[in-house]
Amino acid sequence: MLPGLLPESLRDDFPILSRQVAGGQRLVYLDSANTSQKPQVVIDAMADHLAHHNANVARAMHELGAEASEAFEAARDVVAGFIKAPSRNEVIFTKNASEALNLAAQTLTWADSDLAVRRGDRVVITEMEHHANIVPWQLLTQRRDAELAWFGLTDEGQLDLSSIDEVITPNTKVVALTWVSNMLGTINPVAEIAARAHEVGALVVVDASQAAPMMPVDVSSLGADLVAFTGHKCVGPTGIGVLWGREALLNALPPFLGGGEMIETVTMERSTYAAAPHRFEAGTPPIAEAIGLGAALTYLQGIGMDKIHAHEQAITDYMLQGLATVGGLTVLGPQTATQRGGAVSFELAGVHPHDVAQLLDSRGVAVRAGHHCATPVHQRFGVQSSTRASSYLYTRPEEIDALVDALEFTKSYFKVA
Amino acid sequence: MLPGLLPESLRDDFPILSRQVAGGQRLVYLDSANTSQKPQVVIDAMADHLAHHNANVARAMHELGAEASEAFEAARDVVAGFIKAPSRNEVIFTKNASEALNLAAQTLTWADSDLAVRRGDRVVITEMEHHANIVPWQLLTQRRDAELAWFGLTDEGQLDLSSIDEVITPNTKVVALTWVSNMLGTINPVAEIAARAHEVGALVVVDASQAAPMMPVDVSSLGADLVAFTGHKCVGPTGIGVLWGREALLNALPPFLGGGEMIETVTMERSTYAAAPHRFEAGTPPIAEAIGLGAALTYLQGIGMDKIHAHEQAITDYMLQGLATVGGLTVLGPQTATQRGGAVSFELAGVHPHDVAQLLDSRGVAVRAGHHCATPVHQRFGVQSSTRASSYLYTRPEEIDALVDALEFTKSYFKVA
Amino acid sequence: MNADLNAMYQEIILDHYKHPQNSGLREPYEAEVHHVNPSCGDEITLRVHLEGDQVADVSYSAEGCSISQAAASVMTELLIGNSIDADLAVHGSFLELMQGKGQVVPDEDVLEDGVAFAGVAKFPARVKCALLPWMAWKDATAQALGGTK
Amino acid sequence: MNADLNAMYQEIILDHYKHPQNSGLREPYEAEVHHVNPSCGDEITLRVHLEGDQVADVSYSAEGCSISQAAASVMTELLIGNSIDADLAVHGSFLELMQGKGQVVPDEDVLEDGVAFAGVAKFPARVKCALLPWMAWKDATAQALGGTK
Ligand SMILES: Cc1ncc(COP(=O)(O)O)c(C=O)c1O
Ligand SMILES: Cc1ncc(COP(=O)(O)O)c(C=O)c1O
Repeated sequence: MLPGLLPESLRDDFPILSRQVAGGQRLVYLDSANTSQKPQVVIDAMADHLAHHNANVARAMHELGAEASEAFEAARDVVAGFIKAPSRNEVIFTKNASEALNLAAQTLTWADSDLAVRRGDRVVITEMEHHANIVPWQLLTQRRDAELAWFGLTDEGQLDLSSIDEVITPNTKVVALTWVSNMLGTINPVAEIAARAHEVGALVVVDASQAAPMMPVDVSSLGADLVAFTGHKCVGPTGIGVLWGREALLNALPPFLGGGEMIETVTMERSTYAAAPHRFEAGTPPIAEAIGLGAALTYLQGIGMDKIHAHEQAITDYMLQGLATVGGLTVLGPQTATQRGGAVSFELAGVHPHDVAQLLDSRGVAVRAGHHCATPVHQRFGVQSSTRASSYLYTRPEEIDALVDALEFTKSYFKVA
Repeated sequence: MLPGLLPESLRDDFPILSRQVAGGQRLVYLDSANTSQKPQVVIDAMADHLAHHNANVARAMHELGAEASEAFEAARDVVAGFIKAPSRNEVIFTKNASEALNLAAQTLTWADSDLAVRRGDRVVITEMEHHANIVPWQLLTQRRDAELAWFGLTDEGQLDLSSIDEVITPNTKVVALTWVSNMLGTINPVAEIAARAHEVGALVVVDASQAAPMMPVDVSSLGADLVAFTGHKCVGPTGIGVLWGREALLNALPPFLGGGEMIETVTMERSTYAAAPHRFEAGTPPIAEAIGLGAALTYLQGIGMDKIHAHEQAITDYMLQGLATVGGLTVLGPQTATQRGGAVSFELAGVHPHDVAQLLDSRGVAVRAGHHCATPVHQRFGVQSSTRASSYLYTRPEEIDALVDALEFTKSYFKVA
Repeated sequence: MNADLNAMYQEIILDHYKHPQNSGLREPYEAEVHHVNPSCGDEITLRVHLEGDQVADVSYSAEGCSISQAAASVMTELLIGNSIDADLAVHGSFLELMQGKGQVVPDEDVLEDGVAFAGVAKFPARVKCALLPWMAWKDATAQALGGTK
Repeated sequence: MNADLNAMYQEIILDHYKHPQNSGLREPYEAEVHHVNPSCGDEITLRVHLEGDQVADVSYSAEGCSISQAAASVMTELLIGNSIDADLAVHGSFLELMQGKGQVVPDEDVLEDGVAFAGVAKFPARVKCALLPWMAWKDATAQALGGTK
């Protein structure tokens, strides 16, 4: 057995993993960077809430309302603990990571303090971002006549930081980057970049969508001012994401969406707004989803994020070794498991990624094919799309073997060498 | 038995209704205008999806991905059918009604066509709006230096349309109003107001959050250009709402949130955007929630919206009669059940609404107390807050009796006449 | 749950509600604040008048439920005429009581009529009502001391 | 599911994939469009050249999977040299086939090599691939007829 692997028995916690697909074959789910599977405990927490404790939160005075509010706010405490937030008020529930990143970009669009991004200011991103961390900043800079700049990449799939001082200029107001790339797998040196950003007074926004599921997160030492992640990649449900931010910063930002719960007072003429987190949570929040996320993060913590990280590294290493045996296959991004996440994108000479994915699917192996919502990094490496296999805490070495077998089958099916 | 009542047996579909609260008393849930309870079929649809078909949508090529995408898009078809949308592309999934209304207001903030709200233009709302249909328009008009105007109310709780031509002026770009008031219960004459709005070329935005749960909706004949509602009030889950819009209008609006799925092409410099509905659905959507909403609306349609409406009217009539027997109690809004929704707000002389709600809760009767996210209409009627009892398809006359009894108990407890 | 109900609506609370003490806004004052409970709309305008390190007066105008009204009344009785430090300690004890989910046994020597709120602590939705005037007082005092506003 | 797989990857499809017909962008043309499948990035640039009511040429440059590439190749074979009306009817038949979830039996007289796509219709994720060139052709033809662009 590989060192660092988690016990196989935890697969029993995930009902879908015993499903059969492709006409009776065992499901080999290697698409966890896209969305993770859910343990029964998460499904039960949501179902139990909806069946026995459902009520609106904050507003309801009755017993069900008290139960629902308590469960919802307890989920906020769980999130705060999971990311080591100094205060629970720093945890904002959104619907996904994309909304969290847009919340950051849009409130900065309307900020009227020093935080405002104005004409001629610069926003810095990187060439390996997910569209969710590109498009919001394009909109902001277009709308405010500001400049969008970015870190390019080395051929090895690392951020090219050689000219960091020319990229993060004194007029830079925001530096937004992913912690772990969903395409290359690269783990970026957030602290180093944040240090330079803070030197020039820029805010640091970190997309932790791929990091939060698989490594310990400590926002108090990360160097970031705002951090986004998404529930469904952390064994949680869809419909829930998180934006963490330093409390003073959050309370200096204007509102994002207007409506119930985010206000302090409302008259027809004007309104005043609540403090964070409520300022940014207009309307009925995703209550059952927050409760599901609480159960999910509790589940992950029960296993231990250190152990999950070790498991990911062991499996990723095994996957890289397996893929190396497949002739004509090229892995994009870092070639070794250390300093790399569990999403491995590759090309297979002579077979288009769609066709690879289709062939793999016929063997029960679920991977992703396409641009993975990261078009620019594909362009950077001269490819239109790629195939991506991504593991998680429930992935076993035998599944990697199945992937490798299915790739060989694909090659023979398409008659490539 | 009251004419028009739905069979009591449908209560068995809702597990929470057999719960006991307040130390062993039967739950009398009269807070459905706040959030509705969920039938088992909705809970099961979500749990089954998460346990057996979970995958990301649109992006995933594998069998689970196909199942998830099909279920998610089938839910869109259900919604389109439920509101009689001419095209499924007109159905946008949001996280709640608040997001849907903000989507409308924010895209109009950034529209660069004739749709744009510019300096000196007017946006019209009403004094009976929920904060979700006030604050977004305050933000828009403040940010674009436009004017916010509104319809006042008559003492009977109707919109004062006597000066409709002075309120909806030729420079009016948007008229946003609620179909059914969540505080007064008033049903507004949307078609009449829409006709005047369209005369001056204004868009009509309808908040159907309280209407969609309890009456047939036909967006093709309503007169509105954009319609918002929320899943959790329609026996659906939290975390899901809907914005419907005319397809040509939607495709003329700029994006709302940026990210995956809402794009057509992305380069570092610029992006182009997909057509509706995807343009407005950045990131991983609330998949399980949309599927839950599909199950919820299918459940409602199985019963029949006409029948649900008749039930609501019968129960509301019975509630108004019952409340009339309570000395010192004043109902705010229309006094007869016809032309009125099922949310009934009232004052009880000498007892603050919080205390009313607390006493009712001690008898197992769950109502809402406060401003119900509708501060201005409370101010209009000279009250800071009110108590609101709201029924739904599972409400029985005996529960109204329990409410009336509990109100009498409240009066005696607080020693008011 | 009449037992819990009676524990919340103690005679003392209902008395203060019907006959609020120290109500009304008075001069002189160094700071005035307006606090609302956004989820229900309860509001209070509150003034503090300090003389040296003494809380010389706390006056208020409040609209809200029996709990928030009674809390304001009880609070002013407890605070007026003591040193700021002593009052901050009382504030701390009251906060501890209210956040104790009904598990904290209050000290009658410190909280006097405030002990009547022990039953409220079991109702999370009402804890905010009871704390509204106390939060306003703390804010106003901080402002008066900071010389701001 | 090798049976389904073989039904999708018919020899005809793989042949067209390896040896695409009518590929490359040619002059003259009245309209050129660029379509992408946003969920996977497959793209096609397509030109139409009309002569009266005849489809004189359809030329393209495409990047994508076997299905979308083969679809473009098969499509041009079917469309070039016929009347616009006849081609719109062919377009309709192909659309019907692809949206039929594998339940529609294609007419070989109308769709010729296009019948090979019957197996693709069982894979919803791939239907979009097969339709990409057809949607582009329809768009380009509408533009050429409308004189726009
Ligand atoms: C009339 C009305 N509009 C909007 C909303 C907001 O709905 P949500 O909280 O689901 O966004 C509500 C419910 O709270 C409502 O009653
Ligand atoms: C790095 C990264 N950022 C952002 C996102 C967006 O997450 P969501 O789709 O949940 O908004 C994803 C996942 O798709 C991702 O991998």
